[in-house]
Amino acid sequence: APESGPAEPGPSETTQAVSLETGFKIGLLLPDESSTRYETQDRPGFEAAVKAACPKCEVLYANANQDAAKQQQQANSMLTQGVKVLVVDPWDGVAAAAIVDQAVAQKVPVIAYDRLIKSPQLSYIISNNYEKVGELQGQALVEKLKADNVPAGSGIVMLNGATTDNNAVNIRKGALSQIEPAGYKVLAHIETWDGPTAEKFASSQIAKFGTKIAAFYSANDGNALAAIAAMNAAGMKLVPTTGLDATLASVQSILAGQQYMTVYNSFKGEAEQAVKVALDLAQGKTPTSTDTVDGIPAFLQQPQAVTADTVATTVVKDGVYKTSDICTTQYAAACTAHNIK
Amino acid sequence: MSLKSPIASPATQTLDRHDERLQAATGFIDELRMTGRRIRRGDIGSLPVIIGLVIIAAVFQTLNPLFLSSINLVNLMLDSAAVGTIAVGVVLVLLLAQIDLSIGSVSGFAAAILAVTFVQLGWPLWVALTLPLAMGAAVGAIYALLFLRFGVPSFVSTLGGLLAILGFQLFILGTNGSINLPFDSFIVRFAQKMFLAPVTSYVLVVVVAVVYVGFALTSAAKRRRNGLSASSVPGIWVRGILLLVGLEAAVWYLNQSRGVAVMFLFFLGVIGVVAWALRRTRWGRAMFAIGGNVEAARRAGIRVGRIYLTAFILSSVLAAAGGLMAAGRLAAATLSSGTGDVNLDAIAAAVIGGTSLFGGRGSAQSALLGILVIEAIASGLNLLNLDSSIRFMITGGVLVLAVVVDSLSRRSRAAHGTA
Amino acid sequence: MSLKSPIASPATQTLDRHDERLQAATGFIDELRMTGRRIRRGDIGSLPVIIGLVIIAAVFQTLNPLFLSSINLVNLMLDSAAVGTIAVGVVLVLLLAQIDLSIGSVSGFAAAILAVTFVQLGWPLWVALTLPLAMGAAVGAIYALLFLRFGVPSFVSTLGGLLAILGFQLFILGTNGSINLPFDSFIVRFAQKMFLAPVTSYVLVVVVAVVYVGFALTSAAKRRRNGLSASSVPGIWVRGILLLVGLEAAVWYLNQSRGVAVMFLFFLGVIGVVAWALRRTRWGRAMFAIGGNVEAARRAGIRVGRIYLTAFILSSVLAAAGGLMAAGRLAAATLSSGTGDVNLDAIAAAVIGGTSLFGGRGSAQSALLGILVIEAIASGLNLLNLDSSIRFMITGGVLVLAVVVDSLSRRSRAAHGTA
Amino acid sequence: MIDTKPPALADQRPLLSLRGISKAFGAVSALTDVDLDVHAGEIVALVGDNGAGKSTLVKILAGAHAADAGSIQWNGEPVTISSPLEAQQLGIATVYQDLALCDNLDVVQNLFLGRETGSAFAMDEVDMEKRSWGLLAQLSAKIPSVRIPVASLSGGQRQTVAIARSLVGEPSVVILDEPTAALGVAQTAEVLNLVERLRDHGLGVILISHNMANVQNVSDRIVVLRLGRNNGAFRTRDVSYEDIVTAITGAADNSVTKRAAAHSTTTGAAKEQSR
Amino acid sequence: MIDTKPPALADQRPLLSLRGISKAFGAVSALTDVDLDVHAGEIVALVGDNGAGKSTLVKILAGAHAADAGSIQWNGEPVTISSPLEAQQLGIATVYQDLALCDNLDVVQNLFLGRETGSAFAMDEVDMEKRSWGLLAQLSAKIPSVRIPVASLSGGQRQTVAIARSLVGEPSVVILDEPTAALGVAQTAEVLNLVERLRDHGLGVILISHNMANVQNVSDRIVVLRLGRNNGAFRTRDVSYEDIVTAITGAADNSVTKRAAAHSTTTGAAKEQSR
Ligand SMILES: Nc1ncnc2c1ncn2[C@@H]1O[C@H](COP(=O)(O)OP(=O)(O)OP(=O)(O)O)[C@@H](O)[C@H]1O
Ligand SMILES: Nc1ncnc2c1ncn2[C@@H]1O[C@H](COP(=O)(O)OP(=O)(O)OP(=O)(O)O)[C@@H](O)[C@H]1O
Ligand SMILES: [Mg+2]
Ligand SMILES: [Mg+2]
Repeated sequence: APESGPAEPGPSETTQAVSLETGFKIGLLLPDESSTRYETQDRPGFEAAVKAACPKCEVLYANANQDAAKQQQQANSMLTQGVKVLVVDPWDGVAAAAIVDQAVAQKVPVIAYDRLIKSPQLSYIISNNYEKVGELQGQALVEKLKADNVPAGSGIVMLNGATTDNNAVNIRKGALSQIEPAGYKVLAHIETWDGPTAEKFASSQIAKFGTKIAAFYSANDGNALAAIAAMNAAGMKLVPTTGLDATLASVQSILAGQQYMTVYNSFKGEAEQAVKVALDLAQGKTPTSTDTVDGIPAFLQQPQAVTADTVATTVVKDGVYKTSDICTTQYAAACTAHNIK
Repeated sequence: MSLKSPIASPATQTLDRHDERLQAATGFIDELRMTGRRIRRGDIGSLPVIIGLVIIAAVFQTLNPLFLSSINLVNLMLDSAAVGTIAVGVVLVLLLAQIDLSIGSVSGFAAAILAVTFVQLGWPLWVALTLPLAMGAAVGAIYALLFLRFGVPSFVSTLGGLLAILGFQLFILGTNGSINLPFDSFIVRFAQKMFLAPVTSYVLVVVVAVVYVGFALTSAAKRRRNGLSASSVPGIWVRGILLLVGLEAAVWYLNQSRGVAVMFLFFLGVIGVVAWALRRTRWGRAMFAIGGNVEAARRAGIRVGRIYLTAFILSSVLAAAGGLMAAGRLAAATLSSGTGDVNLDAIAAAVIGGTSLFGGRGSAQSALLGILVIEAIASGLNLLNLDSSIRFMITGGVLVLAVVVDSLSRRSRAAHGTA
Repeated sequence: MSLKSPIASPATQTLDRHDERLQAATGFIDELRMTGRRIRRGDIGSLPVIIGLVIIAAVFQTLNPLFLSSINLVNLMLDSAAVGTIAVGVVLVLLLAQIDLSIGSVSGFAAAILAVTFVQLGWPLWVALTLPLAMGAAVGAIYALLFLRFGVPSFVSTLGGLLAILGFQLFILGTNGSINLPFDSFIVRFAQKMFLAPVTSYVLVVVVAVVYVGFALTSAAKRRRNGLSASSVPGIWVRGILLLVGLEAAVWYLNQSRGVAVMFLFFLGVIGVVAWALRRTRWGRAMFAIGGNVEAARRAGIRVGRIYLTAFILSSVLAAAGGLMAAGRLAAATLSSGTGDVNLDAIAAAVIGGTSLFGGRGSAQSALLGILVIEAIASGLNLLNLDSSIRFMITGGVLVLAVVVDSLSRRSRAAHGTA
Repeated sequence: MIDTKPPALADQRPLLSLRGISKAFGAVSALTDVDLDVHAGEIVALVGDNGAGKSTLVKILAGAHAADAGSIQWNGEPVTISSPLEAQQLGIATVYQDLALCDNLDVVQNLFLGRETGSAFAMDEVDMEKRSWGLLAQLSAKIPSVRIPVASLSGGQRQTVAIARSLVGEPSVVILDEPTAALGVAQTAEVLNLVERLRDHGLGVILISHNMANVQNVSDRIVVLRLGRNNGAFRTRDVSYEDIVTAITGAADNSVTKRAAAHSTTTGAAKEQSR
Repeated sequence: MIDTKPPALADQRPLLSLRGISKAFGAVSALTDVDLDVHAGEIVALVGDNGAGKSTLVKILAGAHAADAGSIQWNGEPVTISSPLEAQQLGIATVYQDLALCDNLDVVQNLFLGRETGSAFAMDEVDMEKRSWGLLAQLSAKIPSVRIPVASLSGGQRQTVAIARSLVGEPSVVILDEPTAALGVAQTAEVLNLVERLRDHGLGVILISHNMANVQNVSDRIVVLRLGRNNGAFRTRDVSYEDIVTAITGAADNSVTKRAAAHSTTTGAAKEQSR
């Protein structure tokens, strides 16, 4: 475990309380741009929830564009502007400990949002367990292969996320924990978030292994699209492909029977929970929690697998996408087939 | 005291071969001998990069026999086309001793425009394909304007462009993120599924060889008519036949798999057109002149501003074209289109192929050679199952080695005084 | 026919002011007048970038009054130090018309070595800090070797380095991913918590001003003794007092918040040493000579190889130092340390500050000015609440605008023939 | 100052006429209030010490620099020459002292730069190469191959290429800035022949040279610059070597006369020629 | 070929002696089997047509090029000169035809490049600036400021700087490759004075020039190159202008003699001087 500075008093006890009536500033720090969810789901959801609960409050927002140092600067900038609470989705959960350290020094409580920050000084955790995501993907893939009677010992090609991304490391850990015990062999693997790189790699593996490939394990939707493009280009019959983020393109692809599954978090629920906790902490209240992680109160998010059959009950039901967005002319038939109206 | 020159002038036949200090070939056998001598001296044009390529291929082939399989070569060609096309544009700006750092962003933005207009707005494909190219032209024009009117170095203006255009890409893809291109749309088929029919490909090669021989014979005849030395006629025929046989063999091998990809032919076509433009048109002459000595070019009455303008525009237009090809290959436009290694790969391809960063030296072909080196390394490593840390190390090392071969021979050329 | 020269030679006093075509200042008032004329002509050194900086500051200040708050300025200075230090190294290779694309990877690898040796292996801090610097020196030496022995252009060798060193970084961090540095370790305190005591800072400023005046007076006296023109004594005193008052005011303002960061002073120290080395040592003279005309430098008997070697080594060592500072600031070494915008930011800082990509023109100070422009834009945008897409667009636009100011004035200088 | 036009030209309007040209580079005033006339069919020698401003004046005429003040008349019409292209279009061909060649281009490419023959989309390389050999032969150049980059030519070969360039167009004024500085004896003779041929074809020629023998040998008039100002203008046949040197150096007692005096006892071999 | 050493030196060992030097650039043989001797206290003029290989020979001596074949002896000892630094350390100072100045450095910086005064960590700028003015005054240079980049100097000013550079060290052989090509009359006279002073101090001087008047005026011996080969060597006082030109051009009937014949009727003004 990382060492930390001299034990400082718990932040929530010393925060100067402010009130919802007068309003105050809340900092929201999100990690990157390449996943669409942050700017299209989390941030609007967060801002809407604040608006509803505290109309006079102001949300300061910044996106770190995959750069831990930049995220730190953004956090400093928000502390300069006098935020009363920081909600941080860290690009790097280890490096973000410095953000917590600096915020706590200025008596601003910090909530880890979506990803864990490895700091005992955290006030609250609203987590999306990325190992769990990997497990979900692996599990769905294993079940699908078993259902299709693909013999154990057949191969899976893994398109993991970039090694420079800590989350990718965790996702991969979770996925392997499912795939390996099930007896499916990992034929080859690459670590990248770059579409064209993943596509070239997939093409190479198709050239190398051909029909020995029983499935593509892909860590996110971008890599899944790349794998599908490679299979299409090679004229290969599409094999099951996993994903993450439930992007619109992938949801459509799933409905069209190309991608097999993706993983989805209820961003809205996560954002609303974060706002609730943030407002409490800023006012000096101690929010109640159901769980704890490393002794810190936590609200644990449950990621869900999305397949063609569950599109209607997940992303559509939660209002992530409008039916009209998904069911463009090209996908209209698929929508009706899967009961999406 | 010796007043009579001790040197007797040999009988001379052509205008350009009369200097007695010059060793020159006068027939086919002589040509062969001179070529041999040139190679031993290391004065061998782009051969060294090709040697580097051959070494890379040999090593990867021994590590995994699939490397030179026709199916993998077809993949390699398809993989090269998009970034290779962008690299051709890079060659143009490098020739002027400028740089374009925004090629990646422009290619990504082009893909985004294509996807948004074609898929989301349902505009006709030709509009959706033309619009990004027009965007590229506008971007290039802005760089040229900033450079010519305000003297902003292209490093800075295109760095600004890199960021700003990425902003536009995020902005128009904003609400949805990635957008799929339909598999049956022309652009996706072009990038994934279109191959020449075997017969067509064989005929095409014959046409190429015939055109080469015809062209070489005509110009040799014209040179002779004008009292200049020229390649020997048998030499031309031998080269033509070698070309024919070599290309037919290559095409036959590719036809064992899916065949000759139309997108790769398109890339070759771009190279051909740009190579002609650089070597045979006034515009190309002006490009080299400016790259060599911009003040001399200006004093020679060249409209320097226009040349910069065209080069920047072409660079961005080719970047946009490459972006469209990449989008077709991926069948999608995403938030990260163009943000990965596109910039570095395209610039590196031009440089590895032998185009100078300091202007005035380079060729359209360098984009082809360079991108083949880069993609061959990537493809070879893809066939080996490596950890990404090892993969990075090997890629870096091999890249440098490929260029060491080239540099060593260039060095020997310099020692012989013909650098 | 007029044979008598119509021109009367004026009485001259100093060796360097005897040419009648030269307009030159001879006293303090005269100096002021000449300065005014120079500014009107646009012949004003690095002033334009400073003007760009002032404009940026003014705009952001009106948009958000916190921008110029002392607390934000302190942050700005801390943010600039790490990449700024790397940019100083970039200036050195750019002066030789070379480039270093691997500064990001070297900085990331340095951070990884520090974290692994210090935290995981528990080695003493001084070892953990020295090792990365030694690694940087070794990397730089390899580039120099590749360039000097094999003629591999630094663009290619450092591109290979970028990839290979990233591979090493991933490899040694591999199993655990990111590693935290203890908050109470020296390097983290240095980067986050060490500030000069107010008294110390005021005294330091006085020392700086006294040294400046002393130095200027001595060298003016020496010039006069040798029959050369020199700045007027009152002029030196006025400048010294302005320097003192200005710096004291700045320090006082910073002391309203946390004060003068030791890491920023370290950065300034690096700039000071490098600036001295470039302008006052034989080594620096050789650097400029090689950047201007490497063949002329070689013919002048300069050991060109050694200079390349030192420049590449220093560049990589400074990159490693910057990586250590960044690790301290972040209190962690991560898989993505050095992979973000470090490369582009550091090179852009040098270029924006006025260092040429073509060698022979630049200064250590350009790293400071350039990084301040970049970080000021980033900091100003952080204070506005913007979408990423908009943020990218504005960053790109402002970057170009900041340089337009500089370029416009340089252009006017060129029109007056002093470019 | 007396009227120094050749009598035959006295009534004729000058082809090119400069009045009051000034130019400063930073703190250095390179030209101050300089006048110059060139008539058709006349060779004007422009002489002066190093740094007198000759090349600067030439560059202003050629459109490579802009003057700070002063006016230019072409055939009596006021013109502005704001780029080398405009100068070329007026009919001014210039051989620059620094040659202004593109080192990466070969001899043929440099000779025809900006004036390539053939169509814009397919230059006629064969034609250009053939004509290059013709041009170079005129100047009796010793260049082994016209297909090597000019970077690898000797100093004199490069200068020959630069001079040959000026013959490619159809100029009415040719400006030669120290054209024979690096040339061998034979090539120098050919260039002087060329200059005379140009005059005989009715062109105006401005010749800059430090070789007074050559100047006196070919020029009709001599204009002297000193420290950026006009310092005398002479009809060539009226003026002695000593007078010119005095106008150039600004004193009758100068290094040249001193050296001549010191050597007056040495062998007369050196006096034998002046070509 | 007769022995052309000055009688006083006939028994003396040459300071520098080249034998059988050959050098090819690609397909062009620039030098073939060239010999050259220089004695202390002697001025050897190296002459030849453009492209004859003079500068190439100089660059080989100066360590800037490597010879393909041949040997060099220094004071009778065989040496290899593989870099300019080695040539400098032997005591060879060279003024290159292309000047080899760093355009971005100012005059002082160029003059003392590689030989800065003061300590390595704190150069003595004041001393160098003062000495620069002294060096330039010796050559009667007209340079307004020594603190401007040499890029902005006139052609002759640049050449003066290059020549002044060679005076900074303590050489025993000075090689001057067309040092007076761009110089004004006064500066040329000063350089010729300088060359004679160097000889009088016992240095060996190799002077390349196309100006036969100057060559005959100062040199002790004349060595002719033609098309990369030795084509004669003469004692200066024994040889006429016409003989040298014939050796250079390879024919008694050449452009120079033709031009001289054509002009034999013109005014004698041009004949009046030859300095
Ligand atoms: N681009 C420039 N920038 C600054 N000063 C310049 C520039 N060009 C010329 N000068 C200055 O102007 C003066 C005149 O230079 P110019 O080249 O016209 O002389 P010149 O008469 O041609 O001399 P030379 O006989 O040596 O060629 C010189 O003092 C020179 O330093
Ligand atoms: N670097 C080089 N590459 C190729 N050829 C070269 C190179 N340097 C010189 N040459 C060739 O060698 C020959 C001799 O050149 P060199 O410069 O020695 O002549 P030179 O006698 O100095 O002539 P000049 O009087 O014109 O200065 C020329 O034909 C030239 O083209
Ligand atoms: Mg001049
Ligand atoms: Mg020469």
